[in-house]
Amino acid sequence: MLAAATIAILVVMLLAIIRCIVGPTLYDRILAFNFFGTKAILLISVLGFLMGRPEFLDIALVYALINFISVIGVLRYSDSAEFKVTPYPPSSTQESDK
Amino acid sequence: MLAHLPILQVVVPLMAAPLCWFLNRSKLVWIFALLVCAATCTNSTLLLIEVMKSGTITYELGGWEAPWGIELRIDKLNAFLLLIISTIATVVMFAANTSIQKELSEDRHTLFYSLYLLSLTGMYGIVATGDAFNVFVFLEISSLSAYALIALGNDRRALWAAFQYLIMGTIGATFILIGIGMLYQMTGTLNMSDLAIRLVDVGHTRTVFVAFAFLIVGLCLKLALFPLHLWLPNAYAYAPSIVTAFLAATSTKVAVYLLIRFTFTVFGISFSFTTLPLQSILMVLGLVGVFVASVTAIYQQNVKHILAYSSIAQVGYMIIGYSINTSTGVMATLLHLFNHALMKSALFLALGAIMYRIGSVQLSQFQGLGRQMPLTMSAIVIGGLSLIGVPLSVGFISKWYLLIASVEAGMWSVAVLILLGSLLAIVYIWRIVEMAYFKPPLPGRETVKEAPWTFLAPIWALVIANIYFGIDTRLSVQVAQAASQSLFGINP
Amino acid sequence: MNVFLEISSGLCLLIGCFLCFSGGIGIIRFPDFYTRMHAASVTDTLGASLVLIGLMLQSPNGVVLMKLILILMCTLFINPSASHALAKAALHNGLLPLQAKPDDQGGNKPSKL
Amino acid sequence: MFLGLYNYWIAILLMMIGFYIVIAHGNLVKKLVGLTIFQTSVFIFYISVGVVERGSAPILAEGISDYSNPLPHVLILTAIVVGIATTALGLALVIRIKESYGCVEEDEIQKLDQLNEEKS
Amino acid sequence: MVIAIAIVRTRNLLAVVMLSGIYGLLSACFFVVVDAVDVAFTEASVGAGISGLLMLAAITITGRKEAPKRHKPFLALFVVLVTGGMLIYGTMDMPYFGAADAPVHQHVAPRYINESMQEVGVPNIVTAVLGSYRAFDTLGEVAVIFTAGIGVLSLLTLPRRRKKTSSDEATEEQMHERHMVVRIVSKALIPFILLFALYVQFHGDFGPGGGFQAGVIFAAGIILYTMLFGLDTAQKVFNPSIIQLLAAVGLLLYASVGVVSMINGANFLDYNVLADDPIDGQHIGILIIELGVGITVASVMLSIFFNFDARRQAIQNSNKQKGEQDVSRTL
Repeated sequence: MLAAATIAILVVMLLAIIRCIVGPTLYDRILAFNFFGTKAILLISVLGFLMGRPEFLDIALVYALINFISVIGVLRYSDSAEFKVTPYPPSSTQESDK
Repeated sequence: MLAHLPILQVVVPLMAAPLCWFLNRSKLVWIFALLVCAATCTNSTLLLIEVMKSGTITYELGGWEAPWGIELRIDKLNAFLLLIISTIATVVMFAANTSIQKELSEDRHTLFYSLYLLSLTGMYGIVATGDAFNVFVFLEISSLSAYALIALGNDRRALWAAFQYLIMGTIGATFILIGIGMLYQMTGTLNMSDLAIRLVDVGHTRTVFVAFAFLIVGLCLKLALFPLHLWLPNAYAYAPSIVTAFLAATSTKVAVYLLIRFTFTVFGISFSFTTLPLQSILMVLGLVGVFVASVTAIYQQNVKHILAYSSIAQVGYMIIGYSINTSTGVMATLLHLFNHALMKSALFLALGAIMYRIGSVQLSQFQGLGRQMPLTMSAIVIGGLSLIGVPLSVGFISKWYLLIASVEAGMWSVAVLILLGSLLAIVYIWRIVEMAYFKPPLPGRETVKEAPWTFLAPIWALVIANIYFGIDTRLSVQVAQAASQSLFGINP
Repeated sequence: MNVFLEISSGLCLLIGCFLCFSGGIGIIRFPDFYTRMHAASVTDTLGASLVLIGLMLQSPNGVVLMKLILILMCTLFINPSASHALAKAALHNGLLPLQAKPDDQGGNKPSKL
Repeated sequence: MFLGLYNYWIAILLMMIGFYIVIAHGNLVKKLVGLTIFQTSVFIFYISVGVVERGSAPILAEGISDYSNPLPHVLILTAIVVGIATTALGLALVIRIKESYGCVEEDEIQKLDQLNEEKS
Repeated sequence: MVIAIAIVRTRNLLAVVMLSGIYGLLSACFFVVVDAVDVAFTEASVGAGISGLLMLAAITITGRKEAPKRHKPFLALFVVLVTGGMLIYGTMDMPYFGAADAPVHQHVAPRYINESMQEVGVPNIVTAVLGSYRAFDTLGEVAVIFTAGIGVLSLLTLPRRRKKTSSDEATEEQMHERHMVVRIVSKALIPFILLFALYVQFHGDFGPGGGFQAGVIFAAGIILYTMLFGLDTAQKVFNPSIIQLLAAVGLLLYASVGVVSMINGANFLDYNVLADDPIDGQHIGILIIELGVGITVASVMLSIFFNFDARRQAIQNSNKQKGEQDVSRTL
């Protein structure tokens, strides 16, 4: 069961990464990042049980906090004028300019 | 206390650096830093005496014996290096106060001294330690503080130079890290002497070859050997003068030391030189470096640039001596380390004095300085002669031994090329001399005075040392000889 | 008792994973940022809690249980508020929901990567 | 034979990517990101070295006899710290460069410098 | 794990930072998988947290678009390929991944695993090695952090001219308004984060964690506070000059442990002499040095962040008062 959960979470992480790479807007990436972070927490917790050393949940806790802090950080800095996104249709081309 | 000498060498400046923050006045901090430098200088002198008398000293940190804990290992080579670094650091520090007043804003003085001491700590650490990973850590201390010191320069190009240096230096350090990692992987140990023993068994594996290659490349980046020297000229040219004098005289020396340490002590001579074409590669690079750098130096307009390129050329000489791979060759390298540190710090300090007076080190601004700042300029001339290798100066001694070594090894062509390289040095030194002595002073510059004594004293101390060690070679040659012979396992 | 615990924890894990997975699919497949956000945050919170509860049921001792509860609390606190802040920032900075554009085609934005 | 080494190869691949970013990209921040990747992959390499099959985390506990090698972990802890220190300093430099040059692209800066040189 | 390629391709720097954050998390996950919990701990807090934040702060200053032109990719590619080729060549003779009979596991490490409990008395072997066997490395590490702190300070310190402009105040207000929910949640979280940092600090002997991680988490908590409540508010609570002094104190604390053991007649950093019983001595020693590490790391991280943020604000202000004064070059 645990192993299955691990695999499922890994797949979801992969999906999140795809979204993060694809974009298209900045906020999609932040969302994917946040999503990814949550999954990482789960992964760590499950892995702890899988390896039979569940004492290491501290790490998952750190992830949770760090994840939150970085999302807030991104948002905080996205306040500055540079990060203003133009309304949707142009933004999809402008943001994913590669 | 005598037993603790090795560690004191490293820890005193380390602890002094944060202490600087508690002394808020620039002058106080300077005196404090000067005292610290002087203390380490005495310390290293004692160490050298001790090592010459009773052989290698080891110091186990935390009381854990060697492969498990970290040990400091002082043999003749490190003791010699420590002495060079600490002397230069002290002498340069002497002039720091005056120069810094002029070149840095008031609120950065404390930070400057802190960084200076940390950089010093890093170098001592690199030289003193006997643990490969520890080398990396201290390397980073010294280079991080070097980046910051360079970035203190007033010109905005200093920032860019520091950034370039940071990128190159970090790549170099990471390469070294990879190399150390591979060595660790093959042997399971990080202690240098232990590595040396255990590498014999696995010396034939490809992993060790690659590890060796990465270490060498990483070190050459730090060393500014010819194709990897790009960071050096700008970094030296735009840093504050004191920083240039300090770094030029010490940091590449430390890298050369590491190169010698890794190739001779850790990998062993037979591995380094017989199984790999290292010797010829480094020899060629060294020679090319000498020529390219010297020729570039001739075309520079900024005197600091000239001297920086000349540093690259001098590194080339050191590498030549090292790659001749005889006891005499390494001895020549060590001598050149010592001598080059003396000459370059004198020269850069003199430039610092000029910077202090006229605020520029462009060659065109040097017009007529020969008469206005006679003491400073004559110091530059003597330093320059020493760079060229004129008899009675230290430069002559090391070049002489370099020639002897190459002739002994039967490499006549190398000897000829070394001589040719010295001829190039004449050209770029002559440009400075011509500008300073045979041109009238620039208009509006008639009132330029001689540099203050805080500059002149260290400069002339170095210059006199330059001449003294050029005439009375016993001390330096003896130590260098002992060090190089111990590397080659010859007991004198 | 033990069997019951096993089964229930397994069930929790299963459902949790399913939810996460659906969230993952949602984040890929949904057409614009706000719908994606919806997919991600809703499933995320519930899914994560379920997985954590599933693990709690398996936990061997009190300390581990405590830590899991802490993590759960964190997730419960953090996820919604982060999503909230994110959505708000997005809206504030001028990113419009898809509906606001009548002539836009639905579906995943073709991206050029 | 190759399976036994795949982990190192991934690490090496990552190193190459990071290294490529550092050398080939002009943007200074990106260079630093590349440097971080480069270093992180070296960390991965080190940690891979320390792995023991069926080993467990090196924290002593009852009933566990195989631990993975703690030494690389220690080294990497130190190296991570060094890495973040370098990154922080680099970023500070970038900020200053931006302030005094007005840009953070390598070639633009070089152009500006050349202009400067010609003027003086 | 080949997210890195995406980083190469993406030009939007902000996205790059996000990706590198994910990369950090991923590599941390990998570290957990291969049992390096301590490293995972650090990498998570550093790779995904602090360095990401710092980069963000830097990007807001420097702008986030990369210029399209790339130069000499072929030469670079060549160099990289040669390097990679060398490395791959080097792996050929390496012991296999996970092989228990590799020399790494035979020579030095067994002593740590088997005897650290008797010699140091700390269950977490990593802490034991870090704090005792290789304490000198750790001292160096603290010095590196300290150096970075001074370096950043020397580069970025602004001359003291903190008078708040009204527009500044207005933006702050507006931002507070907008972040209401987050602010309340964070208010609840911050004490918890700080407490957790202390737990990590002192639990390092028994589980993953230790001074460095604790320092980073502590700093992260305060950074969170700073981001939500504004730099000035935060600096009222955490005076920057005190923080700078604390950084020095941490390093001194560490080094003075060594000096004390030297005075007691043992070698530098030999903790056995700190108490009558060697094990107790080791405990005390490790505790103190971890504390030193924690203090230095937290305060350096904080002061770096403060400086970044102050720069950002200064630039924003100067943008507002267009051309009135050039902040950057008045130094």
